[in-house]
Amino acid sequence: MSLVNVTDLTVEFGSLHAVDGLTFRLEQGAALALVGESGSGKSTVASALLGLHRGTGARVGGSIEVAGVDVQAASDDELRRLRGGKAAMVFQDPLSSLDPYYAIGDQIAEVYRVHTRASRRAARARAVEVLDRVGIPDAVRRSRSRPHEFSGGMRQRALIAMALACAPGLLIADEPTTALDVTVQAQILDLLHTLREETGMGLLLVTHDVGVAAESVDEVLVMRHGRAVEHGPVSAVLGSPAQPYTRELLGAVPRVDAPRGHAEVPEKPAEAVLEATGLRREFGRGKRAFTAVDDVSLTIRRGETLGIVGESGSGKTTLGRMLVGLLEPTAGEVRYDGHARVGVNPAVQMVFQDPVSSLNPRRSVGESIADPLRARGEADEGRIRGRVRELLERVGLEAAHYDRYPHEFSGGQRQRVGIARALAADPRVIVCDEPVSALDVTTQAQVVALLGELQRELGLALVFVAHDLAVVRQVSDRVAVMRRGRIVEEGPADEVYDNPQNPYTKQLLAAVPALDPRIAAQRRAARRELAVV
Amino acid sequence: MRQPSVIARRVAAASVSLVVAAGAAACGPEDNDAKAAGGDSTPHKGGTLTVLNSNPQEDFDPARLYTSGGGNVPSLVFRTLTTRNRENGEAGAEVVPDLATDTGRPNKDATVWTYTLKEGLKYEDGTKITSADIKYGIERSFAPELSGGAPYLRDWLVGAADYQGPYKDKKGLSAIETPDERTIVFHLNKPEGEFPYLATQTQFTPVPKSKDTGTKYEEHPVSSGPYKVVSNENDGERLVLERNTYWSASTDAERKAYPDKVDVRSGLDSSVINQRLSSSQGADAAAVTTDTNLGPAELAKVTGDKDLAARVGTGHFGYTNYIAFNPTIKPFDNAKVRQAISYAIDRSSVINAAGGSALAEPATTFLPNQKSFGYEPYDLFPAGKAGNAAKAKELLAQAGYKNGLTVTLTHSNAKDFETSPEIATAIQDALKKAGITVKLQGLEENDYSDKIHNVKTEPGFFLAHWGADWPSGGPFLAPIFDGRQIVKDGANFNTGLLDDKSVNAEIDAINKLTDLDAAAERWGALDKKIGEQALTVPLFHPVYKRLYGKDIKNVVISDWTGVLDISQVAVK
Amino acid sequence: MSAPGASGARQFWRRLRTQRAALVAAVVVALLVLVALAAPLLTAIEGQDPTTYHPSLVDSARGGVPIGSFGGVSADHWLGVEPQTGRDLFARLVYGARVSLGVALAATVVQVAIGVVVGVAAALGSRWVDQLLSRFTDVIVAMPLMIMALALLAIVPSSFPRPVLVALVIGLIAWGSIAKIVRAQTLTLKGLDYVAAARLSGWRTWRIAVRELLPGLAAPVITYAALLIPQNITVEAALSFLGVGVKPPTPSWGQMLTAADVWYQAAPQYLLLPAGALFVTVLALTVLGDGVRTALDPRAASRLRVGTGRKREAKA
Amino acid sequence: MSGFGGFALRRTVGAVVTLFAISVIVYVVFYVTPGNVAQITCGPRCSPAQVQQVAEQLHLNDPLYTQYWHFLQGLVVGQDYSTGTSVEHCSAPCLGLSYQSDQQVTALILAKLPVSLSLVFGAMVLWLILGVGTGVLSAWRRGRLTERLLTGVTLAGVATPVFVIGLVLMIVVCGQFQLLPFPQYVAFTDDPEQWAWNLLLPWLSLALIEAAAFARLTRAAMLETLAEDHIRTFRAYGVGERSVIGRHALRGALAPVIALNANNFGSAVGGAVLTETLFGLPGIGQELVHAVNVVDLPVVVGMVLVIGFFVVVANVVADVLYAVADRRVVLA
Repeated sequence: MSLVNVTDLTVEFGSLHAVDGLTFRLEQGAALALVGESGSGKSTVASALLGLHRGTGARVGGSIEVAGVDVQAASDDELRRLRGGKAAMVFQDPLSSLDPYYAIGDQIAEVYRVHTRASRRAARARAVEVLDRVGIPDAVRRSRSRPHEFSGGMRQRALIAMALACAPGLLIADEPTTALDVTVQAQILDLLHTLREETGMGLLLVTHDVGVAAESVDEVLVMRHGRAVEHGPVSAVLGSPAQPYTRELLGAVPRVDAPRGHAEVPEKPAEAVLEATGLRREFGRGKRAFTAVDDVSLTIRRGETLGIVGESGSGKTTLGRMLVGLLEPTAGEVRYDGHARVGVNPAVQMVFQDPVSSLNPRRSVGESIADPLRARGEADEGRIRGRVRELLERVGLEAAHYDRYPHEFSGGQRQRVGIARALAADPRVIVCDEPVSALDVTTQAQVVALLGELQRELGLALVFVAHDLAVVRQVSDRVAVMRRGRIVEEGPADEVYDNPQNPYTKQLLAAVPALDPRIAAQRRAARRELAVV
Repeated sequence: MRQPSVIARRVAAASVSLVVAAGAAACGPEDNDAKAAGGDSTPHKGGTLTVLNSNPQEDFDPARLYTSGGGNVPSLVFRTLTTRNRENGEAGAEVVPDLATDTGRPNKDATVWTYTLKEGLKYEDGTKITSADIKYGIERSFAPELSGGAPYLRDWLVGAADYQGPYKDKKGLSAIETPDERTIVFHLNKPEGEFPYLATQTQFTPVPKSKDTGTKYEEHPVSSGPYKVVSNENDGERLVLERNTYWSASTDAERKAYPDKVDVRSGLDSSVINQRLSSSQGADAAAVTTDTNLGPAELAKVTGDKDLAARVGTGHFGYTNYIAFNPTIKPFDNAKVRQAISYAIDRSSVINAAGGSALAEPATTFLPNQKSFGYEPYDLFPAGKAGNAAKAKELLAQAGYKNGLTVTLTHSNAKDFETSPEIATAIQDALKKAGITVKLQGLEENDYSDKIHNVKTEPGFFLAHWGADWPSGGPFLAPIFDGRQIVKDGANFNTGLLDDKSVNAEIDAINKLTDLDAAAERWGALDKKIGEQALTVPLFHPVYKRLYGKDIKNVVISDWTGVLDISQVAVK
Repeated sequence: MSAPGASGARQFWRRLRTQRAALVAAVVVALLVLVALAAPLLTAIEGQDPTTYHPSLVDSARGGVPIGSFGGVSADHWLGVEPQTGRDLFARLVYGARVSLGVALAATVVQVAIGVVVGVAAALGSRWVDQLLSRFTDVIVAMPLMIMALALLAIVPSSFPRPVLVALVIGLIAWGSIAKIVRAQTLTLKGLDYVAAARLSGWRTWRIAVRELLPGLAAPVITYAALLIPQNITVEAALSFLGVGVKPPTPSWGQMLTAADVWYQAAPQYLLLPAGALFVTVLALTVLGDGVRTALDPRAASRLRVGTGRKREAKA
Repeated sequence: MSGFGGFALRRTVGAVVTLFAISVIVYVVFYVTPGNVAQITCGPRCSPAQVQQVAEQLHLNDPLYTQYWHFLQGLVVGQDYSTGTSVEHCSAPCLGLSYQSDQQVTALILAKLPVSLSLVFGAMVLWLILGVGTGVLSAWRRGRLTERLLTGVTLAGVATPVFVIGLVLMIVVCGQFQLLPFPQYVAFTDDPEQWAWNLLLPWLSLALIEAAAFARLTRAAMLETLAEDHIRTFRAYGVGERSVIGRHALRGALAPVIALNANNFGSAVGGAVLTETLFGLPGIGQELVHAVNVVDLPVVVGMVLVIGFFVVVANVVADVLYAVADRRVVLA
């Protein structure tokens, strides 16, 4: 009997077909990844396996059998026994997925008692046991902590511990590492791997990241628009994809090990447009004060791209905001064109991470793009509209989009609007703060390509701030690696990536998931060594 | 299971009192007029009388009290040289001896008054009451710390105008002599035939100098009356009085003092008081109120219920509500305008606004309609029931206001049905028919009182009222119409700013009379004479109706106070 | 992604229309406003006015209780007459609607105006400005509303139009909570990237406040204001109860209630009419306010901050 | 807990500043309120000379800043005053003497405060039970008839002025059916049972008014929590709906309820004027209205300060409880 047997599954929300005729199986102890971009229906499948759509108004068709339970026909009680007992789920965002008000140990114990009727004391003991099992140090004490007292990685471990509590046969992991830093992601993937080896449970991994899938599973099912595109062993699908979409998907994935395509080394360094010396920024006062950026000096030259890479909390966003003048440094200065500068300067623009919050939802995109023009004193309505139309077309949108509102655009389109707005100020430098991290890989590739084009065309200097090492390598001439507010290593991109000097840089690079399962296994071994060292 | 038991207890109590009610209805006080206290069942000593009041007895110092005849609750504790006769109706408007052996012996021109104290008078601690204590009590009422009393002592006693009381001025008042322990002599500036009335006020209460604690004295004033204060919580909010064992009925013909204990609870909403008195459950069966009248709404309910109607005490207090004119302000300088307004008044509307015919009687005279005031009926500008708009228009036309007139009527915003918006709007509505457009100017109480009693800010046309300090024409007419009582730099009550030599002379002449009946007659005549000037439009005299609990006996309501006399009631 | 505003207006109506209770409430409110506006017309149809006394219609001997059944209901007086005065109750009720609704609405406008100005200024100003304004807001919140209203209403000369004064006083005293809400919301909006983008465009602070922040404040402010209106109606009634509200002969529901509460037993309809009117109005306005809130969805603002991919805490 | 120490210090300073500002505002506002204080105190028939003496006695002729300075002095070092026969000391913090009754304002407040606190505390318990209970029920039964009924009932509470609810309750319960005595305040220390029975109706009236806000807040906060990810987690782990609602969703609503409660408690101490007036409870609110009417400035200032104190303290308590209820919040 298969662990999971899904036949002709359809899930409809109103008129939307989220999943459309999907069929797959998962054998006991096997691991399958559902891979797809946003909107492909992969998470919906995961929820459907536990019958979570019951009572929500969604229509579920086809048959679902999980651990011997017919999910469609099961009674509420049977379903409750299945959930967490026979199949457990790990969610994407570990902070919001745990109750902020209760101790983690208590939450695990509660789940355990629902399924076992164990005593309170026994349940607590079990909670400590599983927390220990997933590598929480000092599990007895830490089990009394609340979620916010844990780091992101620890929280994800705790969620996995909750999943393990009742020793289920199936673990469903829905984007389990998406919210995590790359080094933590590697640890969690390693943990899942070890657990699977030891307990022999099946794993259904839902992810948008092909690399993560390559690291973790035996089989891959690529989804798009609710349908299966390609299904097969991981090495086959990723190594020699049969379907065009799969190929497109793989092609769009930036490679950390591939040098930048058009790397052309200028003969002599161009003049510096933006210089930062001894930048320092503190937040808070008194006991809670902490230094986000500490003594950072940088030079950005005309026409070049400086990549700034670092994990969350490394201070890279703060640095980016100081460069454009949105934040005043506590110490040090930013010089533009050789002159010390205070406050914002339209010549230094920014493209923001979140395409949703960076556009005013109540103003048409044309108006937003026109802002720098109007602020500059341009009053001729015709000229403004003309210039905005031109910019819209330049970033790959239509001139007629002027009067549309942000919610009418997709994420990638909105990011293009953001770029057009930055361009409207005729900038010489654009600081891009995680410009593509919220986008699907295929969109990501397009936006990266657009930025490259614009740079060449307009001679812009770009500062590309990102956590994704591969993307940064793809776009950067030079790279600075940040950790705890300081730059630990800086140099030409290829040098830093191919021959890292700093141990932290090495650790980062080792943590990047590889697309080839064999390399992934080697890396895993390498990580163990690094960890030992 | 606490709740049911308590509720059960309440229900039981309620049914018990229903039986009592039935008994009371059979032989209760049937007549709510003058001789209400029937000989139905003789009152007995004992029990606890509950008093439900809205205003706390914040002032309980005899120096600070300003209540006609010493008030109700205070008169249980304070005895004075003279006091009011505790009888129903007209007889109750007489002054009788209290601590003194008589109502005072004047010299020939009534400028010196001599009193002798009864024998065997004692305070609650058994010490003797002396004439020096009465002198001291009067002296301390001059202290600015203890202000609040009536102005007469300061005006009448020789050399008292600038006296600041015994705390600052150790020499004392030379106008009062105490030749021996039982004799006290008062020397006055001018003849005052009504001095016996003044001697009823609480300033004439003996205060033992050794027990005086200044402003703190009111927390526990030393009793000379039948009850003493055993507890005084929150500045008079809850008072418990018990028998003063040193008081002797043989020296006090006025106070009956039937109950053993008096429990005064105040700070209650007036509608709650009336509701409690009508329900009359538990301790409320032996309850009265000394400050809450029945309002129109409650009256509407009470008159429909025979049992309740039998428990209403009705009384008349010398009091007039009127419209005042300031003749220095146009157009009220024109007597024709004032007369026109007098003609146009719709007294039935006004009376309805004041609570209806049961709570207000139409007034066409300034003096209250009681004999002791010297009431002489007159209606100089007959307006009929609903106002004589035609006559008013005619007068206005003569005065040069053919096309009508717009005036501003000032009133207070107090919810008192006297100078309140209800009355003002009734007048506004009535004058409309006579072509007079009235704009209303409602002032907050303090502001109102400040403005109308200040000659500089006094409006031209406003609502006012006047009550008797004692049931006689003197204190009713003199402050309002005596030209020498116009106060330029303080509280002025002569709002018509009348300074008429013949009026002033007549007031002086009447004050010389020590025959109070003869004086009354001349006050009545003077009232009519002043009325011709149309400086006021009398509107109505209020009627007081108050509920009392079903166990209350011996209800006495005099014309002096118009309300039930707490010293007479019995609860057994 | 849904957002109110220029493009959101249609969505707002669409979402409001789906709530049946809110629609009914909206109709009731519209009717009440209509009645208030048409008060002179309605009373003219009835042939009465709110101030004329009818002494003959009340029983003077019984405290002035209306003669006839149901408080003197007749063809001339549709809802009977007022005890003591005999004034027409229908006329007083419909004219009272003008005062009650008008005062509540005007007070709300004042509250919102002050609250928005203070809240935005505190959120955008320097640390000191924020400290000062926030502290001042605390002071306002900590002051007993009724007491200050009593004092303020006593200070102002009575020549000042009373309904305007009452509205002003309520507005001037009770803006603390809306200022707090606006400040918090402005701080949230201020952290959003589109405000940063506007700064990078070179706009000055005040223009950013007007163009970028105020529209974002509309949803929470409208929501809160919708709930303030019924509250203010009750406050006006309470002030009348304490004797400092709108002055006679201007009728207001609060004042009618105050005069009527003792008549509960003798002339129940006198109390029930204004109480019922007040009840219906507050109920309708509250339900409508809830509907507006649901339609505007206050959580839209917080959802703006949630990206679709990696979440990171903004430290700036 | 040095973090808490810093918090306490900051909030104390903030509270003092706030109360100081309140006292200044009240002083100024009542100073310009019409009404001749000396005349009111002295009595309507007092002569100008007498009024002048009384004004001297009460220091009413001093300029405003001098009067205010005396007030501050009294607060810090106390003040001496004469009863006529002796000199008494009003020890710090002395809020002065009532113009009208010559009582120490502090004593007056101490006498009235238990009444107001009794009223508000009891009402608070009731409004929490009624409000939160209703909120939980309507969040649980959302969209069904139960919820609509409950919503209607709580809205009825909001929509009816307290003086109408209170009066009708009193007439029906005490008058018509005589289930309870007409409320009159009995001190808790005298007779706890009578205390409770007498306060039951005032409690109920006040609670009915306040409960609606809590019901709405609880319901909204619970629905919001129910939409959160962690609720999905527990559902995905087979935890029953009862536990999801009663344990996890309710917990999420706790913090806002605490905040609202502290806020309302503070303002209700002085804000229950109508309830106190109606039921004749000799509390702060009733006394304050009386003092306002007779322009008894020391009493007004003292009482407003006490009310302000409760509001400020309640807000601090709310913040602390909020932080306790939601450990993620940092006290600042």
